[in-house]
Amino acid sequence: MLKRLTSNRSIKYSALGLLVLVLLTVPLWGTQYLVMLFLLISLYVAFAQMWNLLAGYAGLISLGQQIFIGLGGYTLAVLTEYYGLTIWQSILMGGLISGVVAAFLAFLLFRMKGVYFTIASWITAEIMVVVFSNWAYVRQGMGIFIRSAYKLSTNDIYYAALALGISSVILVQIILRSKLGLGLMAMRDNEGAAETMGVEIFKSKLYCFIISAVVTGFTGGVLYLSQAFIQPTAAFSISWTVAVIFIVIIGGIGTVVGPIVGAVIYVLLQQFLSQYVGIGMLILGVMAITVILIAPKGIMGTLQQKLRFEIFSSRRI
Amino acid sequence: MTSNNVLLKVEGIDVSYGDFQALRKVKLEVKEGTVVSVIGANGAGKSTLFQAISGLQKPSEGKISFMNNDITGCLAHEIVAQGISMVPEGGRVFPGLSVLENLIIGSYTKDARKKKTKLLRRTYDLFPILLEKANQLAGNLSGGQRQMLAIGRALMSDPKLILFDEVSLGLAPLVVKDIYKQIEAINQEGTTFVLVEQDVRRSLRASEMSYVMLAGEIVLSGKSSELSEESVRKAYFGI
Amino acid sequence: GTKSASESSGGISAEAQRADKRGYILIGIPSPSTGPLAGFGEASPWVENRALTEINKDGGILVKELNKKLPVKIKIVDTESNPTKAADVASKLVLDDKVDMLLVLHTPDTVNPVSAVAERYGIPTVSLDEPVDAWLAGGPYKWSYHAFWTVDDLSKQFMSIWGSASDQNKTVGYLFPNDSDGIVFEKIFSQKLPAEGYKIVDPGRFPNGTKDYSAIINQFKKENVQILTGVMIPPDFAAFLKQANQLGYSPKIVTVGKAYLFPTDVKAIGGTLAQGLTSEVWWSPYNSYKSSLTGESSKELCDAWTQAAGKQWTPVLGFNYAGMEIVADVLKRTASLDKEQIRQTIGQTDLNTMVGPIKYNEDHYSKTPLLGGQWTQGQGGSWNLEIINNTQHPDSPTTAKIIFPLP
Amino acid sequence: MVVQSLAQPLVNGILLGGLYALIGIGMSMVFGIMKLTNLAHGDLLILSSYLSFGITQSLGLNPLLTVILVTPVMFFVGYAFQNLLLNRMLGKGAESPMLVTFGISIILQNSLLAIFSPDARALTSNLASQSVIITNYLSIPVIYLVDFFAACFVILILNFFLKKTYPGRAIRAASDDGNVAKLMGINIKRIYSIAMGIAMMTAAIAGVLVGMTYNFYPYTGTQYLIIAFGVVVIGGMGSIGGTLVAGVILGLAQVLGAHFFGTEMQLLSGYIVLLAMLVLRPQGLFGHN
Amino acid sequence: MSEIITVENLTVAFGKHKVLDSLSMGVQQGEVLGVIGPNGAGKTTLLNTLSGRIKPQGGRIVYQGIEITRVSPAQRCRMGIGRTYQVPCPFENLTVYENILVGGVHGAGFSERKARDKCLEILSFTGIAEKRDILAGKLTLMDRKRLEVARALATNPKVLLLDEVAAGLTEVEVKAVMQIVENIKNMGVTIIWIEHILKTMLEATDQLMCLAEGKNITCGVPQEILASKLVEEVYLGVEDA
Ligand SMILES: Nc1ncnc2c1ncn2[C@@H]1O[C@H](COP(=O)(O)OP(=O)(O)OP(=O)(O)O)[C@@H](O)[C@H]1O
Ligand SMILES: Nc1ncnc2c1ncn2[C@@H]1O[C@H](COP(=O)(O)OP(=O)(O)OP(=O)(O)O)[C@@H](O)[C@H]1O
Ligand SMILES: [Mg+2]
Ligand SMILES: [Mg+2]
Repeated sequence: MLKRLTSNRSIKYSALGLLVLVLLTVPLWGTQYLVMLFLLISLYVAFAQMWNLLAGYAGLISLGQQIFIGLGGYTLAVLTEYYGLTIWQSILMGGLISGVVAAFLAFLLFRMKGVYFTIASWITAEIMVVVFSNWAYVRQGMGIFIRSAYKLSTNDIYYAALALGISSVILVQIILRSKLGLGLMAMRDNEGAAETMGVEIFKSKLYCFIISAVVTGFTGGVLYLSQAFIQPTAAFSISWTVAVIFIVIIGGIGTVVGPIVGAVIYVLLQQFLSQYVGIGMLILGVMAITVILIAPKGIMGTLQQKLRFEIFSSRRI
Repeated sequence: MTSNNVLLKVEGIDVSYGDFQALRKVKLEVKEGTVVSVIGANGAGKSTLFQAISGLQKPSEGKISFMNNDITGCLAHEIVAQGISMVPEGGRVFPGLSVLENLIIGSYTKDARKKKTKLLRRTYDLFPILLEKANQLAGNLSGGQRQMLAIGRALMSDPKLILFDEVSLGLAPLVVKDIYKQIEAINQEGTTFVLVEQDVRRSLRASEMSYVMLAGEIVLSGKSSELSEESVRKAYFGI
Repeated sequence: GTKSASESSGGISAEAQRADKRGYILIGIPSPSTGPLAGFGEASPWVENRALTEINKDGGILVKELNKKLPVKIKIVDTESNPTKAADVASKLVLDDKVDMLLVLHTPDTVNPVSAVAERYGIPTVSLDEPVDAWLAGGPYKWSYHAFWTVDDLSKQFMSIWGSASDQNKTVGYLFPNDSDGIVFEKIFSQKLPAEGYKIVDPGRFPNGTKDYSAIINQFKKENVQILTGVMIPPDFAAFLKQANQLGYSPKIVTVGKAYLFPTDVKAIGGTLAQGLTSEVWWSPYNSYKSSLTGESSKELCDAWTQAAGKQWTPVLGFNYAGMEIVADVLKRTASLDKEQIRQTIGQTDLNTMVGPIKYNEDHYSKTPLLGGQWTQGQGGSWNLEIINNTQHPDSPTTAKIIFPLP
Repeated sequence: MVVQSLAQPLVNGILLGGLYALIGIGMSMVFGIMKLTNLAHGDLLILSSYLSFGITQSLGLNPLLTVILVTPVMFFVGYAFQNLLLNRMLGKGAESPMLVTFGISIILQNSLLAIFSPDARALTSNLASQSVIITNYLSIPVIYLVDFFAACFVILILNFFLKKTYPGRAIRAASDDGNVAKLMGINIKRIYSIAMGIAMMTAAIAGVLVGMTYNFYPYTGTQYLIIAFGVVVIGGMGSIGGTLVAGVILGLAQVLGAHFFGTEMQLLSGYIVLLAMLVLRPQGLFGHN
Repeated sequence: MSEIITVENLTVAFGKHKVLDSLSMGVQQGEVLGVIGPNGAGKTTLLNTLSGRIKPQGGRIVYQGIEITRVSPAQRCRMGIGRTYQVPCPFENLTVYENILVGGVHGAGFSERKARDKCLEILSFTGIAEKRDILAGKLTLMDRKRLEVARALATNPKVLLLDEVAAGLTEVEVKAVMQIVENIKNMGVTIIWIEHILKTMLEATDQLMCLAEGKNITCGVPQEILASKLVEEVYLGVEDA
């Protein structure tokens, strides 16, 4: 029994190792387009892991994660365009600024529970749109071209994205297996009971929110490297979070593999559908509904339920 | 008051949760106008049996009939309309509705709506505290008060048969005594009861027939007056 | 033609080989087919296909390396009116479809992100239909070339409309929202207008989607504003105009950009409220320019559209068409698919298109001419844009006299 | 003088608030009572505007009268939407239904685009341009008045329905505890479908009035979704009366914000008031936790 | 011996209704205090206030000589006040073991490794060892009640607040619970125990307090309390003939 478990484990780890190796070598054997696909997938994985950490584990369903995408992007734009910082320094700063902003927002947003939190987070993002659209320093609604990114190769951006994607998965796994993760899951199920069992609600939520903001801020920075142009309505658009909701729910909320599966599906679908001008989005909508009707807990959630098997499990035994 | 008509007949039902079989070939008969008690240890399947009768769980095997109608495949709300009402275990009230609204919802079925005022008066007589708290949210009640509300609400549908899960759960001794008196009174008016009660003595005293469950099966049944406490205890702990 | 086949294939660029293999030259066109900007994308691909028929009539475009003609194909992809999506689909066009050129039009939200992508991947790109000023922020460009008017031209055009109507107090009320157009336009208007003796009343940059304009209207009333100008999105302007009417405010002349570009916008304002609204005209069937491909006139293009789509003409038609003209001209002159060569040829463009002469300057842009127009309701309730001012381009005729003041 | 210059923004803010309340009311019902985040609310509202538009075009009816036809149609749309899609995922968490409504939202937007083209539409009637002029400083657009009174009317009816009728109470009971509700004889799937149908009837009325007050496009729905959310959150989820107060607060915040701090503050002051309300009363004005 | 918890003039009101009315009481270190009283007397509210879920309008709570009236619930738990809920509220998507582990890791502050042993011990101690990998949402009512006790124990409490943990149990099961409480007591844990099933509780309690309408109407040795006329009137009812 124990032996089978360990051999199972070693198979699992070698498979994962192989996967990472394949991912690392994509630029060597794949076309530039394939590199771009993997780039997008990696970024959406990072973003989705963070949303899933909030929604699937901490019970904080946020419609405002675009705040940190935008902040990451804008920090990159401002620091490289105005102050001549290097791209990587700027992205790092973007994550940090996102974290600081998240810490500040937490004091406002965490007063609210459940859907109130959800709506308030969205409203905060809308406030960001208005503020950035009126802020002369960031050139208001005109937006900023991130010209230093013109020179970057897709491969460079890909490695940054891949690093982010992989570390987000590892990070989430570490958090879930930590004291913090256990507290979060307890809190999601019953906040009152968790509190009287010693879980510091505010602190746990705060850490979780800040971590996810920092990583999402990095993601925003790398995303805008490949975009190279940023303006407020797009940067702080709800569509970022809608995409990530699509990814996490289709993939399976509250699972670690779900967001990965979701991100692959979403990116491929988006790319595939862009050729069907006018009805691409329509098909996306129909797909979303169909998948959820067939697998109400998302693809991985439903599979796990059927097969009783988790690739990354946060279960304690 | 006892007649010989069989009101409810459960014929060999099986119920499973996924792989786990919670009921095995359970047979039960309830005569009109009687009080029947179901006794069993924790996890024996009493609540599951009630859920099967009231339509919340589908039996995979067997048949349930009520007043000679087959109700096995019926949905919960259809079964209520036929006159079966259930007090779910643990005082499950609608926390977002006021106490009064909880009671009114109790008389949701067509027949009960007409008698609403009369039924409401009876409930308030039984539990004066509910009148006092009529306009408060049910979610703010104490544990015992919730149990009272759940009972009152079930009575509001003026059912032919009441399935009563964990009668005395969380109630003060004074109230428990009261309730058993009321059960007797309401039974006299013609309502049939099936009770789940942990206090064996009390449940034998209150009922005419008793069924003892162990691990999803009925292991002992008979006239309550003829069953000794010892035999019942033995049966349900399987010693 | 003395080189042997094997020799030449060794010297052929990868681009040419690819085109040879697939049998056509591919132009990528990111266009807002859905989303709030869908109105701009409505004429695609009808216009493009009309131009293509002519371009491919004799087998297409000669590619010297291959020593043969190849037809031109276009691939239109949907930006969903979303800048992020625009960059994504443009990247896909470059990396996956391996397009030989990009052609992009319609507002900063579509053009800017695509220009940025063009610079990143080094792909020759022709763009139109975004005020030059907003586009320039991404420069200096290497691979992108742009054609449209500048806000400076626009402010001059607006002032010449007002100048042709004598009796007003020269007090101008601003309707500039805080989107990219609003901000760029306001800055330049505020530099130009006072110099010509106009007094400005500016209620500030309001957000798009504003539902109540009473504060602005009251301010305009109080300051006795007789001229209104600005650049607004159509639904907001319609709401403004209705509310101004309800509050009993009637300026003498209204000249607002973007707000009633399309006849349907004008119609949706409702009643006769739109009567006499003036604006800039980027392009109209009444101008004297002709297609460099077929020689057909602007009017003919419009009539064909009306017949095909059952809709009135819009200025977008001309620009979509001109984009195809420029692309065809560049490809013909380059006669090669080498990216660097194409880039250089774009820079040397000197072409008379449907929207006027195109000749890029060292900053990679070319200005297109503006006229002044006024909406009037004709028989049967249809709305027509009459040309009432041609001070900047006297060679294009006017079609009516300005109605002043507003009814 | 101050009073005179304040009169107009005050009246406008309050009346605009009525329209906001009307936009939010159906949302409040499904969101607050059925705990369903309906991301398609705005689009369904605009669908009603288009339905009304279609009817005015083909039958030549006054837009206001189309309400009679549009509301029952929208009832069935809502009923079907709930019955065929959302009911299948009862008790499966809040996120899956949310994604379904999002799917509906993009399907609707793109179908409207395909059917009605991207052109601007408006429900034009002579109501739109009339006002009841009171003084030099104050004039009240008739359409605003219609909006406001329609909101009051709908709120009264809906409040009565939810609080005083069996189906109304059943809707609330079902959302509190579905299984126990079944034990009361409530067919919860049916009652949910009816609830969604009713929510869509209010959206239909809102849609017609929005169409008469503003222009609309296939994509306009999203902006009304935000308004609806704001109204629901300020008012307290599921508090029908609260939506009116919330609408008025939001309307006043925007209009007065514009009046005192300049137009650029219009949306921002609305949002800030919203956030402030949330921070001070996290469960909304009339909500309870 | 000293009082481990002292409550002075505690007042809790919801609107006008005073649920706890200037209540004073105390528990000696290591003893078991039984709490009885009619439904709605304020027993659960007292526990809620002691564990910090409800902030009192007046009065103070002193724990081991420190005033904790304003201390957060999580902090109180870590100081050694553990509790169960009358209506069980397990973390439904966690397994039974994980439910308990939350208490061990967060409440007791153990490392996960150390908490593991302790939790396994508690699992068998409370008799739900065989359910340990089942999702808590699937438990029967009785198992949920056991889980409540187990979770509270895992926080390594000095004072344990029990809210009707024996309600709905069969006689044999009640005896088992009694044994558990007895054992907990022997570990030196102070217990405040609300229960309506008196017969069983009596054996284990040192002191019995009767609440009615938010007031501590009488408190003392169990037999005396039960014999008192007052308690019979408000709580027990006259014994059947
Ligand atoms: N939702 C569920 N999923 C899986 N198993 C369940 C579920 N509900 C009950 N069970 C199992 O079914 C069996 C019978 O449960 P049931 O609730 O009917 O027992 P009971 O006799 O009412 O017990 P109690 O006295 O504890 O209320 C138990 O072993 C229980 O674990
Ligand atoms: N949040 C609240 N809002 C209003 N009233 C409340 C609230 N919580 C409790 N109450 C009231 O306070 C009183 C005491 O409640 P509590 O739960 O403390 O009773 P209890 O003594 O535990 O009763 P039981 O034995 O029935 O559990 C009850 O009348 C209850 O209705
Ligand atoms: Mg049970
Ligand atoms: Mg209690």
